[in-house]
Amino acid sequence: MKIGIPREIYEGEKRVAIVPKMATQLLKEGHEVFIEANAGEGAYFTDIEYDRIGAIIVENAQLLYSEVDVIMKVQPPQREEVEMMRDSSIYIGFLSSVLDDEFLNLINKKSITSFAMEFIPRISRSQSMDALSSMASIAGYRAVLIAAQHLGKFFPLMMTAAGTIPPAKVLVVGAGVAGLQSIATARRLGARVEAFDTRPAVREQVESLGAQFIEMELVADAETATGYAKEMTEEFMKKEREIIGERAAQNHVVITTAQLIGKKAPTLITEEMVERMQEGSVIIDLAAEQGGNCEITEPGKNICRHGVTICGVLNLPSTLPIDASAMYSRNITQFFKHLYNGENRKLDFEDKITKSSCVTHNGEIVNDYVRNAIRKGANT
Amino acid sequence: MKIGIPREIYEGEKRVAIVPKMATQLLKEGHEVFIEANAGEGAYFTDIEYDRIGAIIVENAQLLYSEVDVIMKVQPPQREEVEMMRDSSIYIGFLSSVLDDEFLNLINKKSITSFAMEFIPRISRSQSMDALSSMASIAGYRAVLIAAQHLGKFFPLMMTAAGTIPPAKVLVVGAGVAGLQSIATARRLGARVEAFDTRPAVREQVESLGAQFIEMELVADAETATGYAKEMTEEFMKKEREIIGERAAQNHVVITTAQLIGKKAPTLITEEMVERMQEGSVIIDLAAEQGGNCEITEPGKNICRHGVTICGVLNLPSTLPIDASAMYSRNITQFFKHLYNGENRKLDFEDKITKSSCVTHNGEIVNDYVRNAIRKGANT
Amino acid sequence: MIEPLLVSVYIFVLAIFVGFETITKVPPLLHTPLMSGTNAISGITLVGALISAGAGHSSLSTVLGLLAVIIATINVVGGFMVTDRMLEMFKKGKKKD
Amino acid sequence: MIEPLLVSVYIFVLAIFVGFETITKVPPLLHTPLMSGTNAISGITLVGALISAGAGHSSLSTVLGLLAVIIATINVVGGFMVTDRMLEMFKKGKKKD
Amino acid sequence: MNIIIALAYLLSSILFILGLKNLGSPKTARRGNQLAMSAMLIAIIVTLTKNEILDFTYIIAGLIIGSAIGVIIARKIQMTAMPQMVALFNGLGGGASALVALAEYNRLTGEPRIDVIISMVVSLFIGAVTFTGSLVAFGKLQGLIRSAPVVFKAQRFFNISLFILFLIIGIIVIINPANSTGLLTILAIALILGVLFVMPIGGADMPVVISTLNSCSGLAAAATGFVLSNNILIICGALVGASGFILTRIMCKAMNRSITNIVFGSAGTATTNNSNNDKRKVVSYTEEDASIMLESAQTVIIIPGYGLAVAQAQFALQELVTILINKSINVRYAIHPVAGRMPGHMNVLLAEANVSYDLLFDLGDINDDFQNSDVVLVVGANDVVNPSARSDKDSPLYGMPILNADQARSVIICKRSLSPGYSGADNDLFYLDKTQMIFGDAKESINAIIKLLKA
Amino acid sequence: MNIIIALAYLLSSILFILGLKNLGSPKTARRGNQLAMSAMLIAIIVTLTKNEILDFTYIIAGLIIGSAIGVIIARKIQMTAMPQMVALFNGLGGGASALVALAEYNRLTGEPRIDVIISMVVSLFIGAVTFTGSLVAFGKLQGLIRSAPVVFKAQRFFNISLFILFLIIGIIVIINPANSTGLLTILAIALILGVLFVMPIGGADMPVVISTLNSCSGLAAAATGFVLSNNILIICGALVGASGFILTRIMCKAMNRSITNIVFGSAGTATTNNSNNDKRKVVSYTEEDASIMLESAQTVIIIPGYGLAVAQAQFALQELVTILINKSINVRYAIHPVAGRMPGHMNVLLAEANVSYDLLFDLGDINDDFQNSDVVLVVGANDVVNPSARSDKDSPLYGMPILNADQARSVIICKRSLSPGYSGADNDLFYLDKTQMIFGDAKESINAIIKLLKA
Ligand SMILES: NC(=O)c1ccc[n+]([C@@H]2O[C@H](COP(=O)([O-])OP(=O)(O)OC[C@H]3O[C@@H](n4cnc5c(N)ncnc54)[C@H](OP(=O)(O)O)[C@@H]3O)[C@@H](O)[C@H]2O)c1
Ligand SMILES: NC(=O)c1ccc[n+]([C@@H]2O[C@H](COP(=O)([O-])OP(=O)(O)OC[C@H]3O[C@@H](n4cnc5c(N)ncnc54)[C@H](OP(=O)(O)O)[C@@H]3O)[C@@H](O)[C@H]2O)c1
Ligand SMILES: NC(=O)c1ccc[n+]([C@@H]2O[C@H](COP(=O)([O-])OP(=O)(O)OC[C@H]3O[C@@H](n4cnc5c(N)ncnc54)[C@H](O)[C@@H]3O)[C@@H](O)[C@H]2O)c1
Ligand SMILES: NC(=O)c1ccc[n+]([C@@H]2O[C@H](COP(=O)([O-])OP(=O)(O)OC[C@H]3O[C@@H](n4cnc5c(N)ncnc54)[C@H](O)[C@@H]3O)[C@@H](O)[C@H]2O)c1
Repeated sequence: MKIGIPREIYEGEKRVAIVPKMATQLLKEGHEVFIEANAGEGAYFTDIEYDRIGAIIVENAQLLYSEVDVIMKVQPPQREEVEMMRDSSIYIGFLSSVLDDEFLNLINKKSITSFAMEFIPRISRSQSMDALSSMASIAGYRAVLIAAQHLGKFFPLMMTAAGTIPPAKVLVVGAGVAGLQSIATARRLGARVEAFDTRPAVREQVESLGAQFIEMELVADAETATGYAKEMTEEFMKKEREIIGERAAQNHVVITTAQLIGKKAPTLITEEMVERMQEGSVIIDLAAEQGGNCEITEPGKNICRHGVTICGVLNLPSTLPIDASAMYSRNITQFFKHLYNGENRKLDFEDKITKSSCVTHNGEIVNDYVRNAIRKGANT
Repeated sequence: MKIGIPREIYEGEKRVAIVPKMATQLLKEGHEVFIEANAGEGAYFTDIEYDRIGAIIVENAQLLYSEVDVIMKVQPPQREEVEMMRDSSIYIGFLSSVLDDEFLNLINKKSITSFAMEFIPRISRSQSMDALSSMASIAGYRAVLIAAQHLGKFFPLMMTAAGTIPPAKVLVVGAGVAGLQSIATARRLGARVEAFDTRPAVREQVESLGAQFIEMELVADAETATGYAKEMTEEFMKKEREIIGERAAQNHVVITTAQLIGKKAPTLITEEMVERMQEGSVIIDLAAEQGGNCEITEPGKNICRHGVTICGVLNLPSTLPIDASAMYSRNITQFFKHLYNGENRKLDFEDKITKSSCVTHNGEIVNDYVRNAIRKGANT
Repeated sequence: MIEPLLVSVYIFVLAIFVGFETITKVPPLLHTPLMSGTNAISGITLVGALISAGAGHSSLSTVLGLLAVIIATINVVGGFMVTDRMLEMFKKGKKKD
Repeated sequence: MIEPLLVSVYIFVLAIFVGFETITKVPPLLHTPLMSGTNAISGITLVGALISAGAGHSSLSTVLGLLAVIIATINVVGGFMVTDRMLEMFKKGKKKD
Repeated sequence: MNIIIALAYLLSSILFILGLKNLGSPKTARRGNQLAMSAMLIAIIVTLTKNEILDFTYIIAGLIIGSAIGVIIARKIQMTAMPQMVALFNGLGGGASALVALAEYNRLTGEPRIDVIISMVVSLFIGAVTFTGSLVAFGKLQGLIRSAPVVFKAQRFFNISLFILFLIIGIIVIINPANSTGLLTILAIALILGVLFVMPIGGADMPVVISTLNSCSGLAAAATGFVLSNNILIICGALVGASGFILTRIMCKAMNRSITNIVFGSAGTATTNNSNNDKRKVVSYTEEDASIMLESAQTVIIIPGYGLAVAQAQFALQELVTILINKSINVRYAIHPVAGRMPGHMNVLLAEANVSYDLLFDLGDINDDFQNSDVVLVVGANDVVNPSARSDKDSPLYGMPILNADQARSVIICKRSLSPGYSGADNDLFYLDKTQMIFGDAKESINAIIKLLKA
Repeated sequence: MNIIIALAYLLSSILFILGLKNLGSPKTARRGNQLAMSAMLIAIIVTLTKNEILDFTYIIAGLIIGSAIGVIIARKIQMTAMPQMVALFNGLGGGASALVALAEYNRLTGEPRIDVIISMVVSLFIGAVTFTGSLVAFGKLQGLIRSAPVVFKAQRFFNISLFILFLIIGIIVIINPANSTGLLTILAIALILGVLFVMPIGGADMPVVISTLNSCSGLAAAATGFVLSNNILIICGALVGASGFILTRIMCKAMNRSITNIVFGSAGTATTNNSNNDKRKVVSYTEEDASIMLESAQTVIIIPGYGLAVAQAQFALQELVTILINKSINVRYAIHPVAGRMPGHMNVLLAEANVSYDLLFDLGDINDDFQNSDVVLVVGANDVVNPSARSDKDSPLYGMPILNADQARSVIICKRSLSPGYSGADNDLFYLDKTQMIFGDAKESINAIIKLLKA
C-alpha cells in the first residue's frame, strides 16, 4: 500500500509517526512510504535519511494526502487535514480527543477507515502496539526531570564537607505506567519516593521499585477488566485527598498521574493542600491534559502559588522527540502490520484488536464504545 | 561581631550567603546577624524564618552596610556595594573575578579587610570551607539535568515492547569535582559515561564511579601542588582535541568542565568537531564563565549549531538555590569561625588558610598571588 | 575369648565415625555415582566370599562360597566400572572444550 | 604375639583419620580454646599414670607413677577448667544482653 | 607374613577411606573411585595370599565368571538405566554377604563363639533383605514390576510381625547354633521382608530406597567381617554403612521428605491411593544441582522477570553472573520487552545492580541463541517464557513473542511456587524434562547458589 | 567385667570424639569441652575399677594433689596469661607420658615385647621433648626467658646430630631392653632437644609451637597406649595428635607462615637478627575472626571510604549489612563528609547498592556513638579515620574532623596494604591493639566474611 507520513502540524509536536528504521521495515514488506518534507525535523531525522532508505519525499502535505492510501500520524487530524484525505483512505493514529459528532460525520462522509491507537485493547499480544503505554512511560521519565529542574534542591542525599543534604522526597500519585516510570526515575536520581494508587495490585509493583506504598484502605474492584482504574466514590475521594494532603506537605515533589479512561481526571490536590506544602516544592501534573489532578493546574503553564511551582505539563512525549518517535513508530508499524497482514491485506473484524481499535469503516461508526458515547451525548 | 547579609543584587543570583540554620550558629557564638529584607527569597527562605531565630531584618542595603562589621556575600561586591561598606569593615565571599587595580584601590582606600573564598587553600582541614568544591559539585549535578532536558532521548537503556532504546552516551571532559559529580549523576540516570582528564590520578576516580576512562598518553606532572590542573603544551592540546573530537562524535552528550585556575579555559572542542557530532546532541559547557571549552559557546545562551545544542551555562549553583545556599553558607560560616576563633577574635596570619585567603588588610594587598598578578598586569 | 570381638567393635565404631565424617555435603548430581561407588566398596564382602570359597571344607560351603564369589565379583567389577563411566561422563560435560 | 600391636595400629590409624576429619575449619578466635581443650584431652595419659602408680611393683615405679599422676591430673583438671573459662567468656561476649 | 597381610589390609583400608572421601566432591570423585578400586585390588590379592585359603579352583572360576558378567553389564548398560543397575549390583552384594554367612555356618565346628553366631545371623538377615529388596527396586525401575506402590491391607502389621518372628528365631539360633532349620527360616523371613519392604514404595522414591539398602549391604559386609574376624570387612562395611546413612539423609533432604515418610508412607495404608499417576510432573531441584549445572555450562542465558523485582534479587543475581563470568562462562541476560510491570522495569532493576549494558540482549537479538545455550536461568519470570503464547490459541498470551527458553539444553527456574504470572496462564515450561524448578524466594535461591559456587 | 570396662572405654572414646568435634565450632565449643570432661571422668573411673590396680594410696594422693594444684592455677590465672598456661599444662602432659614410660620400663620383667619397648622409647622421647619444649615456651610467654629468638651458631647441625644420636641409642635400647643407661641418655637428649627446639623461636610464633607440642603430647599419650596396650590412650592420643596437626596447619595459614619456616626459620642462622624488635606491630587477621567479631557484636558501625569505590564493593558490603541486621545487630554506616574523591561519593556508591538512607549517618550525628559500639568496620577508608588529624600538628590532616573509629571497642579494617590514603599520612589506627587488619581487596574480603556468616 501507499503509506503517507505528513508533517505534524499540531503546535509544539516534534514527533514523527514513522522513523527511518520503521520506514525500512514497511518498505521491506512491499509498501511504499511517502513522507512530507521536514516531517522528521523535530526529532532530528533528516529528509536525507528517509531518502537514503528509499522513502519518497513529498514537498507538501496536499500532495502527500492526495497520493496515499494510508495516513499515519501522531496527533489526531485537524479539520484541514481530514479534508485533504482521499475518500476511502485509511487513517491510523491517536484519535479519541477529536471524536465528536461533527468529526465523525466528516470522516464518514469520506468513508475513511480510521483506527485510534488509544483503543487498542491491553492484551498480551498487543503490547508492542500499545502507544499509550510507551508514551506514558516517556511522560513519567520526563516528569521527574522537569521536577528536578524546578526544584531548588538536590534529588540525592549528599554527605559532604559542606554539610549533609537530605534527599528530595517525591510523592507519586497514580502508579500506572507513567507513575511507575516516575518512581523508577526519581529513585535512580536518589530521591526518597512514596506512591499511592487506588488499585491494590499496584502495591507490590511500587515496592518492587524500591518505593514506599502509602497505606490507605484500598478498594478491591478498583480496576476495570482492561486494567484501567474505575471512578471512585466521593467519600473515598475525600479520604484520599486527606491522606495525599498530609503526605504532600512532607514531600518536595508531587507527581500526579491519576487518570480515568475517557473521563475528566479526578481532583486529588486542592488549593488548600498546595498552601500546606513547603515553599519551593514542585507539583508536576501529568493529568493536565484531562483537566489536571490539581485544582489550580493551568494546562500548559508553570505557575507559582503559595511558594509552590505547579507545572501543568502537556504532551511530554514530544519533549523527548527522538525516542518518542522511535517508540511510537514501532507501535504504529506493528499495529499496521497486524491490521493488514492477510494475503490480500484485508481487515479481520473477528480479531479483537482490529475490532476494538477501528472507529469508522465504510462510512459508519463501527466502534461500540464510540457509538454509545455519541448516542449518550445526543440524548443529553 | 555584627554580621551583615545583604540581598544579592547580581542578576539571576538566587543564593543567600547565610541560611537560617547557619545564622543560628553564628548567633550562638555571640555574634549579631543582620539580614536585608527578602535576602533569602530566591532560595525560599523567608524573613519570618530569619526573624524567628533571632536575626535582625534590615529594610534596605544602605542601612545594613552602615550597621555591620562583617559583610558575607556570595557574588563579588559590585562598585556600589563597596561604596556602601563601612571603613575597616570585613568582607567575606567570592572575589577573584572583580580583582583589578581599580577595585583593589577602592577597598584599600576604605581599609577593608577582604577574604576571597576562592583562595582558601585545598588542604584537608579546610575542606569544610571549600566553596569552590561545593559549588562545583552542584554545577556537575545540574549540568546533567540540563543535558537530559535538552536531549531528545532517554538517558537509561529501555527494553520495552515498543523496541529497545539504547542508553544515552555521555562524555565528560575534565573530571574534577564538577566532572566527577556529572559522571555520578549521569550514571545514576543510566547513561553510559566516559571521561577524560589530563591528570593521571583521575583515572582511578573515574573508574570508581563506574565510568570509562578514555585512553591517552597522560602527563605525569599535570597537577599543581594544590591539586589544580596545569596548562598543557599546544602539541598536547592538539592531540587531546583529536581524541575528544573522535569520542564526541560517538556520544550524545558532552559535558566539559576543564578549567585552569586563573586562566582562560582551554579550547577543547572546535566548531569542526561540533559539526561531526550527531544531530540532536547536546554540549554543556561548564567552563562558559572562563570563556568556554567549546569554541562556539556563547556564555549564558543555549545555541543550536549543526543540529547540536550548545549550552553556555552560567552560575549553575544559583539554579539549585536552596541547597547551594545551605552549602555555601556552611562553608562561609566555617571559614569565618576559623578566621576569628581566638579569644579576642584576632586574625592569625601565621595560619595558612588565613594567609592565603586574605586579599587586603589594613589598606594593603596582603595576598602574594594577587600582588604578583597586579604587578604583572601593570608591567605589560 | 571376648577380646577379639571387642577389638572388632572398636574398629567398627571408629570406622563408623570416619564414614560419618567423610561424607558431609554431596550435590545431588553426585548422588547416584556416590551410591554406586559405595555400593562397589561394600562388595568388599568378596574378601569374605574368597575365604569361604577357598576354605575347602564341605562341598556345600564351597558351592555357596563360589556363588558368593561370583555375585560379589559382579558387584565389585560392575560397580566400579559403572561408577567410573558415570563420573567420566560428568567430567566431559564439565570440560567440553 | 604380634596381633595386639597390629590391632592397636588399626585403632591408631582410624583414630588419626577421625582426628583429621573432625577439625577442619576453626576460626582463629577459637584457636587457643581448642588447643587448650585438646591439651586437656591429651592428659588421658593420666589413665596410664594411674595404672603405673597403682601397679605396686617397685617403689621407683610407684614414685614415678605418683609423679605422673600428679602432673597429669594438673594437666587434665587445669586444662579443662581453663578451657571452660575461656569459652564461657566467649559466650558472654556473644550474648551480652 | 601375617604382619604383611595385616599391614596390606591396613593400607587397603586407608585407601578405601581416602577413596570414599574423594568420591564426595565433584572435582575428585573419579580419583576417589579409582582409589577405592585399587584398595579393593589390594584387599583381594592379600586375601588370596592368605594361608586360610586352601583351594583356588573355585575362587579363580568365580572371579573370572563374575568379572566377565560385571564387565559386560557395565559396558552394555545405558546411561539412563544407571539407577536400576546400582540397585541390581547392590542386591548382589547383599546376596553375597548372605551366602558367605551360610557358608560359614556350614563350616562351623564345635561350639562356636557367641559373637560369631550373632554376626552370622545379622549378616544373613541384612544380606538377604538387601538382596530381595534391591531386586524389587531393580524390577520397579526397569519396569518389570509396577512402579506404583503395591500395598495390601495391614501390611505394616504383617511386616512388624515378621520382624518379631525373626528376632525370636534369631535368639533361638544363637542359643542353639546347631539349629539349621532356624537359620533357613531366618533366611526365608529376610527374603520376604525385603520384598515387602520395597513393594509399597513408589518409583520416584526408589533412589532413597536403594541408598538405604546400600547402607544395609555395608552393614551386612561388616557383620560378615565380625563372622570372619576380618578387619577390612568391618572397616569397609562400617564406612559404607555410615556414609550410606548420611547419603540417604542428604537425599531425603534434597527431596524434602523424611525417610520414615518414604518407607512407611504408604505401607499398611492400602486405602490411600498414592497419586503417582501420570499427571504432569514437576521435579523440584536444589540449589546444589543448579550450581553444578551452571558451573559445567559454557553458555548461560539469564531471563529476569517481575519476580526478580519482587524479591529484589538483582544484586544477588549480578553477583552470580560475575562469578560465572570469572569462571569463563559466557553469560548474557535476555530481557523480554514486557518483563516486569512497566516498560523498562528490568532495566531499572539491573541498572541498580550496576549490570553492564553489554550483558543485556533483547528478544530479537538473543532468541536464536537459546538453542545453542547450555543453561537458561529464569529468575522470577513466567509469562515471558510461556510456550503457550506460540501455539495455544486459547491462551491469554497467544500471539505475544516469547523468549525461547524451552529451546535451551536445560532450564533452571527460580520462583516460589507453580502459580501463574500476570496473565494467569499455566506454563508448560515448568513440566519439561529438562526443566529444574527451584522453589523459593528468588533472592534466597540465588544466594544459595552463589554460596555453593564459591565453596 | 572386662567387657564392661572395654565398653566403658569405648563410650569414653566416643565422647572424646564428639567432644573434639564440638570444640571446633564456636557455637558448640563449650559443650564439646564438657563432653570431653565427662569422657575423661569415665575413663578415670573405669581405670580405677580395673583389676590391674593394686594399690590406691598413691593414686588417691596424686589425684588430690594434682586436682588441687590444677584448680588453683585455673582459677587464679588471668585471661591474658592463657597461652602460657596452655603451654605449661601441655608440658605437664608430656612429662606425665615420659614418667609413665619410665615407670613401665622399671616394671619390665623378662623379655619384653619389641613393640612395647619401641613404644616406650617413643613415648619417653616425645614426652620429654614436649616437657622441656613447653616449659621454654611457657618461660618465653611469661617473660621469664628472653622472648626473642635465642640462637647459636650451627644450632641446626647440633640439633640434627642430637637427633641422630637419639636414633642410635634408641635402636640399641630396643635391641637390648635391659640397657637402662641408654634409656636415661635418651631422656637427657630429649630434654635438651626440647629446649633447643623452642629457644630459637620468637615469642610471636609461640602459639604455633605450642600447638605443635600439643600434637606431640597426643602422640606421646598414644605411644603410652601402645606400651600399656590401652585402646583409649591410643585413640585419644591419635585424636589429639591428628587434630593438633590440623590446628597447627590452620594457625600457620592464618599467620601466613609455614611450619618449617617457623621451626627452622632462625635456628642455625645465628647471623640474622630476627627483627622481633618493639617496632609498631600490625596484626593481620582473617575474615574468620572478622565474622566472629561481627556476629558477636551488638552495635556495628561501618565506615566506607574511597577504597570501597575502587573495589566496587558496595554491593557486597550492603549484603553483609543485611545479614547482620537479620541477626538483629544494630548496624549503621558512618559517612565522613570527605570520604571518597568527590562530594557525596559514598552516597552515590551506596545508592547504587540500594542502601536505605536511614542507615546513613553523618559525622556529627554518629561521632559520639563510636565509644559505645562493639565493632567498627572500616572498608577502604583511611584519612577519614586517622587519629593524627586530632593531635599531630605536623600531619597534613591536622584539623580535619575525623570519625572516632579508634574509640570503638574493636576495629576491623579492610584494605590492601598499610599504604597511606590521599593525604599520604601514616595512620596510627592500624597499630592499635584493638585493631584487626584484614588485608586484601575490599570486595573479596567482604565476600569472604559474608560466606562465613552464612555458613
Ligand atoms: N512490562 C510491562 O510494561 C507490563 C505492564 C503490565 C503488565 N505486564 C505483564 O507482566 C508480565 C510480565 O512477565 P514476567 O515473566 O516478567 O512476570 P510474570 O509472568 O508476572 O511472572 C512473575 C513470576 O515471578 C514469581 N515471583 C514473584 N515473586 C517472587 C519472588 N520473591 N521470588 C521468586 N519468584 C517470584 C511469580 O511466581 P511465584 O508466585 O510462584 O513465585 C510469578 O510467576 C507479562 O504478562 C506482561 O504482559 C507487563
Ligand atoms: N570527598 C571529597 O570531596 C574529596 C576530594 C578530594 C580529596 N579528598 C580526600 O580524599 C580522602 C578521602 O578519605 P578516604 O578515607 O575515603 O580515602 P583514603 O584516605 O584515600 O584511603 C582510601 C584507602 O582505600 C584503600 N583501598 C584502595 N583500593 C582498595 C581496594 N580495592 N580494596 C580495599 N582497599 C582499597 C587504600 O589503601 P590500600 O592501598 O592499602 O588498599 C587507601 O588507603 C581524604 O583525605 C579527603 O581529604 C576528598
Ligand atoms: N497489556 C498489558 O498487560 C498492559 C499494558 C499496559 C498497562 N497495563 C496495566 O494497566 C494499568 C493502567 O495503566 P495506565 O498507566 O494506562 O493507567 P492510567 O494512565 O489510566 O492511570 C494512571 C494511574 O492512576 C491511578 N488512579 C486513578 N484514579 C486514582 C485516584 N483517585 N487516586 C490514585 N490513583 C488513581 C490508576 O489506578 C492508574 O494506576 C497499569 O498499571 C498496567 O498494569 C497492562
Ligand atoms: N582538599 C582536598 O583534598 C581537595 C578539595 C577539592 C578538590 N581537590 C582536588 O582538586 C582537583 C581539582 O578540582 P577542581 O574540580 O576544582 O578542578 P578545576 O575545576 O580547576 O578543573 C576541572 C578539571 O579539568 C581538568 N582539566 C584541565 N585542563 C584540562 C584539559 N586540557 N583536558 C582535560 N581536562 C582538563 C582538570 O584536571 C580538573 O580535573 C580535584 O580532582 C580534587 O581531587 C582536593
